[in-house]
Order: sequence, then C-alpha cells, then structure tokens
Amino acid sequence: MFLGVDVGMRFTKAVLWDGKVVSAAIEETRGDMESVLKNLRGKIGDFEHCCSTGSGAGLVDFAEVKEDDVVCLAIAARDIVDADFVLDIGGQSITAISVDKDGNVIDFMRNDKCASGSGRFLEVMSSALGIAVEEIDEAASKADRKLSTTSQCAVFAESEVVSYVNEGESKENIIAAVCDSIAKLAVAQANRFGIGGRYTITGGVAKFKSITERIAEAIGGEYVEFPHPQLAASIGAAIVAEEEFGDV
Amino acid sequence: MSLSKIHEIASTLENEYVEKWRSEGNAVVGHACIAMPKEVAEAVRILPFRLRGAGNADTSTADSYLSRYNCSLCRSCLELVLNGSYDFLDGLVRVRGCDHWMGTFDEVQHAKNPEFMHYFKVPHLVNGDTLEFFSNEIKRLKEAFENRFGVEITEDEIVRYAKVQDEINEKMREFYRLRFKKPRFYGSDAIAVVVARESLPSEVFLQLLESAMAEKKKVDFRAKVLLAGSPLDEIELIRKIEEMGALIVAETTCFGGGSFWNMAEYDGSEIYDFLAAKYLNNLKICARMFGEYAFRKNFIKSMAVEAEVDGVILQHNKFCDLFGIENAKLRMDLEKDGIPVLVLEKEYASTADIGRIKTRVQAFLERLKR
Amino acid sequence: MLFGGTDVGSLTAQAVLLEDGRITGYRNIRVLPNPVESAKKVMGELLEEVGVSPDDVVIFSTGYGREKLVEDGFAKEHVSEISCHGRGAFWLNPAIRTIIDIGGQDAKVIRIDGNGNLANFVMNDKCAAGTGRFLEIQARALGLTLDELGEMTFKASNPVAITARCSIYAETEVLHYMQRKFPKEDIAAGVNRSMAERIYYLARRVGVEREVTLTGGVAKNRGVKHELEKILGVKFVDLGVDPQIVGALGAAIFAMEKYGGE
Amino acid sequence: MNEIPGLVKRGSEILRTIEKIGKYSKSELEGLARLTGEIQGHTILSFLDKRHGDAGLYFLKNVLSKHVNEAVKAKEKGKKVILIPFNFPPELIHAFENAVPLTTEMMSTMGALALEGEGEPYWDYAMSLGIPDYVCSSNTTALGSMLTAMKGLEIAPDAMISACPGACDANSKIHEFVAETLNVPEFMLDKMGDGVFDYELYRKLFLNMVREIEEFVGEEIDEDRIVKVIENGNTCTELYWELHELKKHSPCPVPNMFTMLSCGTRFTMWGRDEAVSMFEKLLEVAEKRLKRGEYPAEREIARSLWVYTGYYIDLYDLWLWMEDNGITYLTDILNSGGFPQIYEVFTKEDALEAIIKTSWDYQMTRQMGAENMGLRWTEDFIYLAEDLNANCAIYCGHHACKQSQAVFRILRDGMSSKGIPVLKLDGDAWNRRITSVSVLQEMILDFVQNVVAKKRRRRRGSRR
Ligand SMILES: Nc1ncnc2c1ncn2[C@@H]1O[C@H](COP(=O)(O)OP(=O)(O)O)[C@@H](O)[C@H]1O
Ligand SMILES: Nc1ncnc2c1ncn2[C@@H]1O[C@H](COP(=O)(O)OP(=O)(O)O)[C@@H](O)[C@H]1O
Ligand code: SF4
Ligand code: SF4
Ligand code: SF4
Repeated sequence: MFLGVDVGMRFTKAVLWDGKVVSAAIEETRGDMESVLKNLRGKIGDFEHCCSTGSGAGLVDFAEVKEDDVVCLAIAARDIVDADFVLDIGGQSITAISVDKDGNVIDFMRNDKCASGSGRFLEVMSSALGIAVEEIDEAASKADRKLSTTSQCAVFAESEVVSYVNEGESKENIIAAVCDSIAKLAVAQANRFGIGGRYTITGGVAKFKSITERIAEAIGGEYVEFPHPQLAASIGAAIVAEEEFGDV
Repeated sequence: MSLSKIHEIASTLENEYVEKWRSEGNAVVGHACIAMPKEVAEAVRILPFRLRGAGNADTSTADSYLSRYNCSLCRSCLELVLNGSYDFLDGLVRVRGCDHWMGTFDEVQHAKNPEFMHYFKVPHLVNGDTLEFFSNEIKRLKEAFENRFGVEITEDEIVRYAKVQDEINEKMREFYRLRFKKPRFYGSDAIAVVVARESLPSEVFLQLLESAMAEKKKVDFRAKVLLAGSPLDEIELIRKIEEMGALIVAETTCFGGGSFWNMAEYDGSEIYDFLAAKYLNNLKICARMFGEYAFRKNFIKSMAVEAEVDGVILQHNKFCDLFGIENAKLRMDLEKDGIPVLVLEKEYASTADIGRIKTRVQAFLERLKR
Repeated sequence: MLFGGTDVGSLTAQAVLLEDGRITGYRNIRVLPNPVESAKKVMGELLEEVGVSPDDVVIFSTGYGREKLVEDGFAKEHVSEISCHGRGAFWLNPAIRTIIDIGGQDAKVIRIDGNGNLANFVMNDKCAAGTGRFLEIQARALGLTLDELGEMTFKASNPVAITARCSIYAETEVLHYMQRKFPKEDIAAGVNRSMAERIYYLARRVGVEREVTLTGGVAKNRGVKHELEKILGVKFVDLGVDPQIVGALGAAIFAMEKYGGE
Repeated sequence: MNEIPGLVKRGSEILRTIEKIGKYSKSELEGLARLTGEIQGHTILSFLDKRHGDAGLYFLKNVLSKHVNEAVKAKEKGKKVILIPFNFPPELIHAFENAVPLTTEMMSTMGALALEGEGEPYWDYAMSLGIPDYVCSSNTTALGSMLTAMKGLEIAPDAMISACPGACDANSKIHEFVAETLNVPEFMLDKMGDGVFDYELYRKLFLNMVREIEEFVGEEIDEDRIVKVIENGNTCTELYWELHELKKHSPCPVPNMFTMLSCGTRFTMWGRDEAVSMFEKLLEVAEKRLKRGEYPAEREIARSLWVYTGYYIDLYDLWLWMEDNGITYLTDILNSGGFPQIYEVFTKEDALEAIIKTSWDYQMTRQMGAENMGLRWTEDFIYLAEDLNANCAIYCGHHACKQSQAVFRILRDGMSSKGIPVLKLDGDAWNRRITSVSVLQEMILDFVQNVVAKKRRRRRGSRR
C-alpha cells in the first residue's frame, strides 16, 4: 500500500494506492500542519511507503520521498487517463504541462503573477455571493444573461461583483460570469503554452463542470475528464512511491 | 436623425458605407493613430479606417499573445483582428503609436502575417531633423500604397483631399464650439461623431456631420467637465458619466478634440513637407511626444477656459504608461492652477467597472459643489 | 421632523437618525446579499427601536445601492460616501481636515476645507492590499478574529515583513510563516503594518492636513491605527462615536441641511 | 509625514564604508555585513565570495563607489552631473573634462543594495505621487530614487539624457516626468527602426545632442580625450569577448555574478581605466577557474540564458545559489544586447561616429527599438544560445514591462522551435514584493530538474 500526499496551498490531499485508488481524504491546509496530517492518516488507513508533493511537501515528515507536483501530475495524467497534456487549476495557480509517452514531463508553464485565475479567487467570489462551493455548478447553469468580466485582478473582480449586485444582477448570472473569467484565463494559459491533442484538466477547480466545459469548448482538441481531479497530484505521488519501493 | 445614424456607425465596425465603398472596388486600410496622413490614402480612394475596440471586452484569444500587462484597448483590438472582425480591411498601416501598439502589431504579424502591413514611422520629437525624416516617411507610405494597389498618387490629388480635410476640421471645431457655452449636444454624441469620422469616407462624413449639427438636443447637467487622457471610443462610458450630471463639453483626447483642434490648414507649400509639419505638430497633443508636456498642459487649460468647465477628468486605461504617467503630472499641475481634477483609471470597455467610476464621479461633482 | 441616513458597505450597513441636531439613534448590521434590502432592514430596525414611522423621516442614502434606494422612494436623495464621511466627521468635530476611511472594499483619503466642503480625495484604485478585506483574509488564515488581529500589534516583539501586495498572495506568505513556526503575534503585527504602509502612500497623494481622523470598520483595528499614527506622524482625533457610522451620519446631516428648514 | 532617506546619500555612505573593506578579515567582514541588515549583508557578502576572487570588491570600490562618489563630489569641483539611462553609452560623458555621468539605473540598484527594503521605498514614493502601479518597476523605482536622491544632498542633476524615445515609452515618460519636476534640460534621441534612414535620423539627433551638451557644459570635447576613451573601450571590448569565449566551456568557468559586474561596468565606467582593470580582473579570475577546473556544483546541469534582465543585485545570493545547484547564468540582454565592437579612431569625428554606432546598437535600444522587437529579440537570443551552447532560457524582468511581455510569446515560440525550453518567471529585479526570492528559487529548480535535466525518468514507462 502506497500513500501519496499533496500539500497544496488550499488543501492537503492524501491517496492510498494499490494499483488503484483504495481510499482518499482531503483536509484544508492550515498553519498547524501536524494536526492536518494526523487527521488525514487517521482517515486513510495504513500504508507502507509514502511520497509527498505540492508546495508543502517538505512538511510531511513521514514521507520517504518528495517529488515535484508537475512530475506527479504528468504521471497521473498518463497513467490514469492517457493524456498528453495537463491543465492544472489549483488554489493559487494555473499550470500547463506536456507529458511524454512514458509519463515524464516534457515542458511546463505556470501562470502570470496574479491570483485572479485561481481557485482561491473562485472561493472568495462565491462566498461574497453567498453561494456554497458545492452549489456553484448548479447556480451557474441557471444563468440567463452573459455578463462581461474584464478586471484581471482578483480583488478588483471582487468589486465588480459588488457592482453587479448593486445593479440588481442575479447571483446565478454573476457566478457564471466568474466561472467564465476563470475559464478564460485558463484558456489563455493553455493556448500560450500550446495545449492541443489529448488533454485533461486537474486540480480542485476542475471539479466544476461549469468551468471545465467552457475551457474544453474553447481549446477544442480531445478533452478527457480526470476522475476526482483534485486528487491527481496525490495519485501521481502514490505511484512514485510504488515505483520507488514496490516490487514491480 | 443623422445623429442616430452616427451613433449606429460608431457602435459597429464595418458599416454600410464601407460595404458600399468596397463593393465599388475601393480599398480600406486599417491604422491606429492620428499621425496617419489621411489625404495620401484618400487621394486614390483608399479609405483609412482607424482600428478601435468597439466596446469589445472579451480578449481571451488575444491574451494568449499579448500579456495581461498590455493595455486592454490593444488587447481588444488584437482580439478583433484575430477573430476576423477586421477581415474587411485590405491591409494595415502599422503606425508607430505607443509601445503597446508596436507589440500588438508584432503579434498580428506572428499570428496572422497579413499580406499588406506597412510600417509607418512617426518620430517622438519635433524638430528640423525629424520633420525632414517624417516628410520622407510620408513619401514612402505613398509608394507603399502605389506598389500594393497598383495606383499612382499625384500631388494634386493629395492637395485636393488636404483641402477636404481642412473643411472637415473647420466644421468639427464649429461643432465642438456648439458644446461650449450653451451645450446643444452630449459628450457621447461628440465621441460618436469623431469615431464615425474615423470609419467613413470623407464626403459621407461631411454630409452626416452637417445635418447632425442642425439638430438640437435638450441637455441636462450638473457640471461642465473637460475630458482628457488616453484615446477613447467608449460611448457607453461617457453616457454613464453624463447620466450622473457631469457633462463632457470639451475633450482633448486623440479620438476627439485632439484629432483636429490644432490641425493646420493647407498653405500652398510643398505638400509632403506640409503634411509632415501638419501631422507631427498636431501630434504634440499625445503623451507619446516627448518634450512637449507644456504644449499639452496649455492645450487642456486653454480649452478648459474657452469651454468654461468646472473641472477636468483625466482618464486612462489600466496599463497605459504614457497617459498614466502624464495624468499624474497633469493632476498635480492643474490642481496647482486651481482646476479641480479627477483621475480615473479604467479597463477598456468594462461595464463591470462602472460602479467604481460612478462613486468617483459623484464625489467629484459634490466636490465641485454641483 | 427627523432626518436619517443609511450607508451600505461590502460588509456592514448602518443607519443614523438625527433630531434637533442631535443623534437620536444608530444601528450597525452585517449586510444582506442585496444592498437595498440591507438599507431597509437596518433603517427599519432603528425606526422600530426609536418608535418612529418611516413617513416622519427624510432619509438620504449613501454607499452601495444608494441610487436604487432613491429610485424606489425609500430615500429622498443620495450622496456619495466620500462627501458623507467628510461631512459626518466635520459635524462631529469642525477641526477635522482629513478623514481616512477604510472599509471592506476600498480605502479613501478625504480632505475637507474649513466649511466642511470636499476639497479633494483619493480612493484606492489599485490592488486591494489597503482594504479591510485584506485584513479579513489574513485574519482567517491566522485563525484570529478581527478584534484579536488588531491587538497583536501590541504583543509582537518582531513583526515579520509581509511583502506581497495581493491579498491572495499575502495569504500564502502568512501560511508560510505559520508553517515555519513564526509567532502568531509577529505575523499578525506584520499584516497590520503592511496595511498601514499602503494607506500611508495613498494619503501622501492628497496630503494629510491636521486634524485627522480615522473612520470605517478598520478604525476598530487598534493595531493598524497605531501603525498609521506612527507612520503619518499624527494622532487621530476620536470622534466620540462608532467610526463605522460616520458615513450614515453624514447622509443624515445632508438631509437635515437640505430639508431642515431655516 | 515621515520622509525617505536620500538614496544617493545613503548609498554613497555605505559604499565609502565598503571601500575600507580590504583591511578586514573574513569573519570581521561577515560581522560587518550582518550589521547592514539581513538582505544587504547577504548581498555584500555574495560580492565578496571567494569564487569571485577580488573582482567583487574591486567592482564595489572602483566601479560603483567611484561612479557614485564622483557624481556626489562633482559640484564641489565645478562639474556638471548628467543623468543618463542605462541604454546610453557613458563614454560620451567621460569624454568631457567638466561633466560626470550618473546612470539612473545604478542609483536604483544602489537603492536595492543600500537600503532596507531594497528598491521598495522608492517604488512607494512614486506611488504617492500618483504614478500608476503598473508602470514597469524599473522606471518607477528609478523615478522614486531620482526624486528622493536630492533630499539632503548636493546631487541634483544638472541635465538629463533620454535615449529611449523609440525604444521604450515608459522609460522616456518617466525621464520626462523627472526633468519637468526638477526643471532641468533634457537631451533626447529617437530611434525609429533598423533602416538606413532611421540611422541617418538617429545620427543627426545624436550629433545635435553632442553640440547641445558641449554648449551646456561650456566645453568642446577634446580630441585626445575622446580618442583615449574609445581606445579604452576597445580594450574592454576585447576582454569582454575573451570572457565570452570562456563561457563556452562546460562547466562554465565564469561565475554567474560576472554578468552583472561586466554590465555594471559597461553602464558606468566604460572608456575609463577603471573599466579596463575591471575586465582584466574578471578575465583573470575566470581563467584561473578554468585552469583549476573549479565549479561549485558537482555537475553543470543547466546552462541558462536570461533572455531579459536578471537580478541586478544578488538578492539572497540568488546567483551563488544557482551555481551551487549547477545552474549557470550565461548572460542576459543587458550584458549581451550591445555586441560591442572595435573601432579604429583617429579624430574626434571618428570617435563620435563610433559612439553613435554603439548607442544605436546598445543593449535594449537594439531590441526594443527594432522594427519588430519580437523578432529581433528572438534572433539575438537564438544566436547567443547556439553560440554559448545554452540548454535553457529563463525570462525574468520587471513587473509590468509591457515591451518584453508583449512579445514574449514570439520569443518562446522561436526558442522552442530550436529546442530551447523557456521558463517564465514573474519576478522583479528590484522589488521582491512581486515574487519572493524563495518562490523564484523553487520555480527555477522545478524547471531545471524536470524540464532541463529530466531528473526523474520512469524506469518502466507508463502502465499504458
Ligand atoms: N469543497 C471545496 N471547498 C472549497 N474549495 C473547493 C472545494 N472543492 C474544490 N474547491 C476548489 O478547489 C480549489 C483548490 O484546489 P486544489 O487543487 O486543492 O488547490 P491546492 O493544491 O493549491 O491546494 C479551491 O480554491 C476551490 O476553488
Ligand atoms: N471589530 C472589529 N475589529 C477590527 N476590525 C474590524 C472590526 N469590524 C470590522 N473591522 C474591519 O473593517 C472592515 C469592514 O469595514 P466597514 O467599514 O464595515 O466596511 P464596508 O463599509 O465596506 O461595509 C473589515 O474588513 C475589517 O477589516
Ligand atoms: S491584487 Fe489583483 S492584480 Fe494584484 S496579484 Fe492580486 S489579483 Fe492580481
Ligand atoms: S491607451 Fe495608452 S497604451 Fe493603450 S493604445 Fe492608447 S496610448 Fe497605447
Ligand atoms: S523595456 Fe521594459 S523594463 Fe525596460 S524600461 Fe521599458 S518597460 Fe521598463
């Protein structure tokens, strides 16, 4: 049994792997990481070897190996959905990765220095609108008018939202516009990098169909859905542990 | 009547007159700056069409070429070029405007490689050397047109159209003065007029302008304001500002007043030297001309006095270096001279920004005690 | 005749009532999703408390949704928050020349003349680091309440440098410091200080003339207030009321001045 | 309100202290450096690191400190201080007896070196004047430092030169702002493109400018003096290309920091004897390293070309850290964009023609002032990459430099077509608020290990 732990900026994800996902758990990343990791281990069960990844990989003291998240994402993309490209949208950044036949990274590109295309931005927006994260897709699907969002800054975008609220716009239309603006930034990133062919979208934001559908539509090519996209990097990490320590 | 026609033209790209023009076998070339000597193109019935954003705020394709640090007006225009909205153009004159435009044209070439794109070089300084250079540049522009469209451009024809431009400029000044003392038009009407001018054959425009000037509107306002800063074709934005009571009675931007107010009339001299002096001297109204800050400040101040305004709004698009820096300096200096100033930073065509803008404009009006 | 003002912000909404040139009551609530509803609710509750019928009050609105409130007849006129904060502060203390108002979404520095009229103002046009929202996000990351966040400035021995300008990136910085086990007080104090620095540079643009007061929700953050006084080299004048109600008060004063007769 | 300390004053004080440094022992030095503050301490020590021989100290003492202190003392000696931008050859001013150049970007660099918070106070100061926060930080910081430099100091410049019209609006505009604010004359050039007519115009403007400066300074350039300046420049050029040749060895014997030392010299002392000695030192150290096969890491993993600017100051020892991790910093636009040449000159006229050519082809002016900046930039770097055998490129620059950002796509596509991967950093050479150095390090490592070195290869390939 191999454990992959991905300590992201927003969430810490753990996956127990044995040729397939046996169990998985997610906790919010906090200042006090010891208790976060303890909770996760409690939820996930016993493991033999562990690999950690993500920006806080170094905080997982029980991990025997550490691996970069781009590597883990590439492995997961190739092994799970056989994709040539990954577009990862996490709490704070958008990353485009190209993957070779064996699941190695060919090249990757992380986004411009601005938080507005990130998952955290989506959270801030939805909470300003009083929409729970789980309801985003449903709300967005009820939109009946397309609003423009131009502001590229997360913080300004927030005042745009307030502005729309004042104009009496519906919550649904506004959240759809927010999803749209995140999708647009992701698409620009994908095109700049040159994503084409078979690709998948991972990271917490890929859970929202209202965003992935917009992206897939704009990029074209062959989009494959990643099952439990938020777990992608932790799955990759678990596979790394398997390759390091397993007897394959 | 004509005014509503003008508004219609200003809110679309390819208009019916351009369609007709093309169907008669005439060419249309895009350009992006008032340094473009219109009469050289018009002399052989090439219509110079100024690129603009037409209120388009969606720049998702352009953003994968230009960066988010580039002016949103440029990104908007690039988007329209990439998505085919400007396919009715027979070519582009890459007028040396600001750096963001230079980058934009580099990307146009990289992504689309248009068949005709002539680089028209416009100096940033005005002196004997640059005028001589610019005069030659205008000749090279003429030659580029001749080679591309298989025509011959004679000096007589250029002179003929220079006189047409003189007539339009004079009419425009007259039209602007109608807004000064007892305003008969909204600023949004005036912007529509100048935008239409950049999108129409001269003869058509002149007719529309004349009949529009005969119209009379009832105009409500709390304060009279002069608008300056970066180029602006956002009629919707002006309308929103005016709805709050800040009537734009004068403006010095390069779509508007700046494009004709100081334009010299043909004086019978050598045509290319004349055009060089005419366009380069007029360009001093733009922040891209260095060493001419005093000229711009005085232009704004004198127009503010003539139009009896209560205050000045200096606006610029986010990421516009030229006007962003210029406005910081102008704000200090105009305030020092007792002219109340509001600086507005905005994203091109952002309807979502409107709330922020409204609060500022309202407070500004309150500051003016109106 | 009573005069009322409502001020709806991004986080809180206030109502104030004036009678015979005196504040007869005020109320401060968290906003509802719709600003018009917020204004009606806060004023409704206040009127009920004071026992006055809405028909006997002339209401001016400010803040978000101020025009809408006029459109549907709830308020008689609307005035911008900028003027209202200026007028409210001046009414409370005519020595005031500069008001620094920091709310959830924006920060403004307002200068008024000797008659209480608006002389000049700036509003943060920039990245949000100088707004209350910035503090909220960091407080959450630190696991502190807003009240606690402010107090930390006085407990810290060695404030950290928060360098990111964007609140979302600053949040990451805060998390990093926490994971590296820096004392919470030092991180929180760093947050307060960086906030004060942003405001300082905004203030420099219109200049700060004495006397100066601090309004808006962030005035309740003692840490930011202290840092700001230090960096500006001034002592803020206490207006003697809840600093969040100054905007609504200003609106009520405008109503009184316009419809109060004489 | 609190005021910011004058930059030049602080900088020149610190540098004067550094001049005494030769006398201290290593541990004393460390102690002293720490006293100057955490960041400054790191920075100063990284100059003095032993892999640089005595080149780092020589730079601080005889290049940077001299450059600044000559300007500080100019008034006393009745000389005029002329502020020049980094894309203008300082040798023209060195040709005058009674004028001293002060390079604006050097002042901002000093700010980064000398002050707690690096260039940030100057950036903030510019914000307080209402300069928008999106103007490239290089200029914003420079403006803040130029305007605060005068505080409590003798060093208000007497005139300014702007070589940027045609190459960069933001830069030209900031210069205009400063000239207007300080009310000093501004001499300007204009570059329109790459053609013969464009050169003709540039040349005329340049010669005019020289006449104007001569009038302003009240001195005609002396023939012997200007010829000497060019000859010194020629010697530097030769040494510069020798250093360039050395960079072709792998592992690279030229320490990462030398890129900055050589362009720092180019921007300030070129044409002077000090510059010649500086380049001799650089070469001496590099040759010694080559002979001994010295390289800080076990292996040279990445040979990186910085396609725009790097860090002007070794914040948190970024360059040392790179070397320790096997990442070589080959060169960047500031150091290579000029492709300096040798000029044979006998007369004042020859010498001026040489300086005009240099200025026309100077770093940044050459690329940003080109007809198509995206293409020129890309061509230059593909050439350098192939010449120096680079295996990756790293883009960093100034926050919001629209010039390079606008055409980055073209550069990346071009480099990729040659198989050279490009990492884009969103860092800023003067302002760590944009991205902290530790984050940049992480990004560089991720890129180098995974894309360049392909550190992890899966043994048996994918299950697929
Ligand atoms: N249940 C949830 N609660 C909050 N955010 C969620 C949830 N599910 C998905 N998200 C989205 O996913 C993002 C985090 O994605 P993730 O890939 O875990 O980021 P990171 O690895 O940077 O921590 C959040 O910012 C949010 O937009
Ligand atoms: N009790 C408190 N202690 C410290 N800070 C507070 C407190 N209450 C509010 N704040 C700060 O004030 C901000 C909200 O200010 P407020 O003036 O109510 O904003 P708005 O006008 O946008 O509703 C919050 O973001 C928070 O930073
Ligand atoms: S504050 Fe805005 S512009 Fe700045 S980094 Fe954050 S999201 Fe981007
Ligand atoms: S708004 Fe400014 S940056 Fe944009 S095109 Fe105009 S001058 Fe250039
Ligand atoms: S080219 Fe870029 S970094 Fe250089 S001065 Fe201009 S905007 Fe700044």
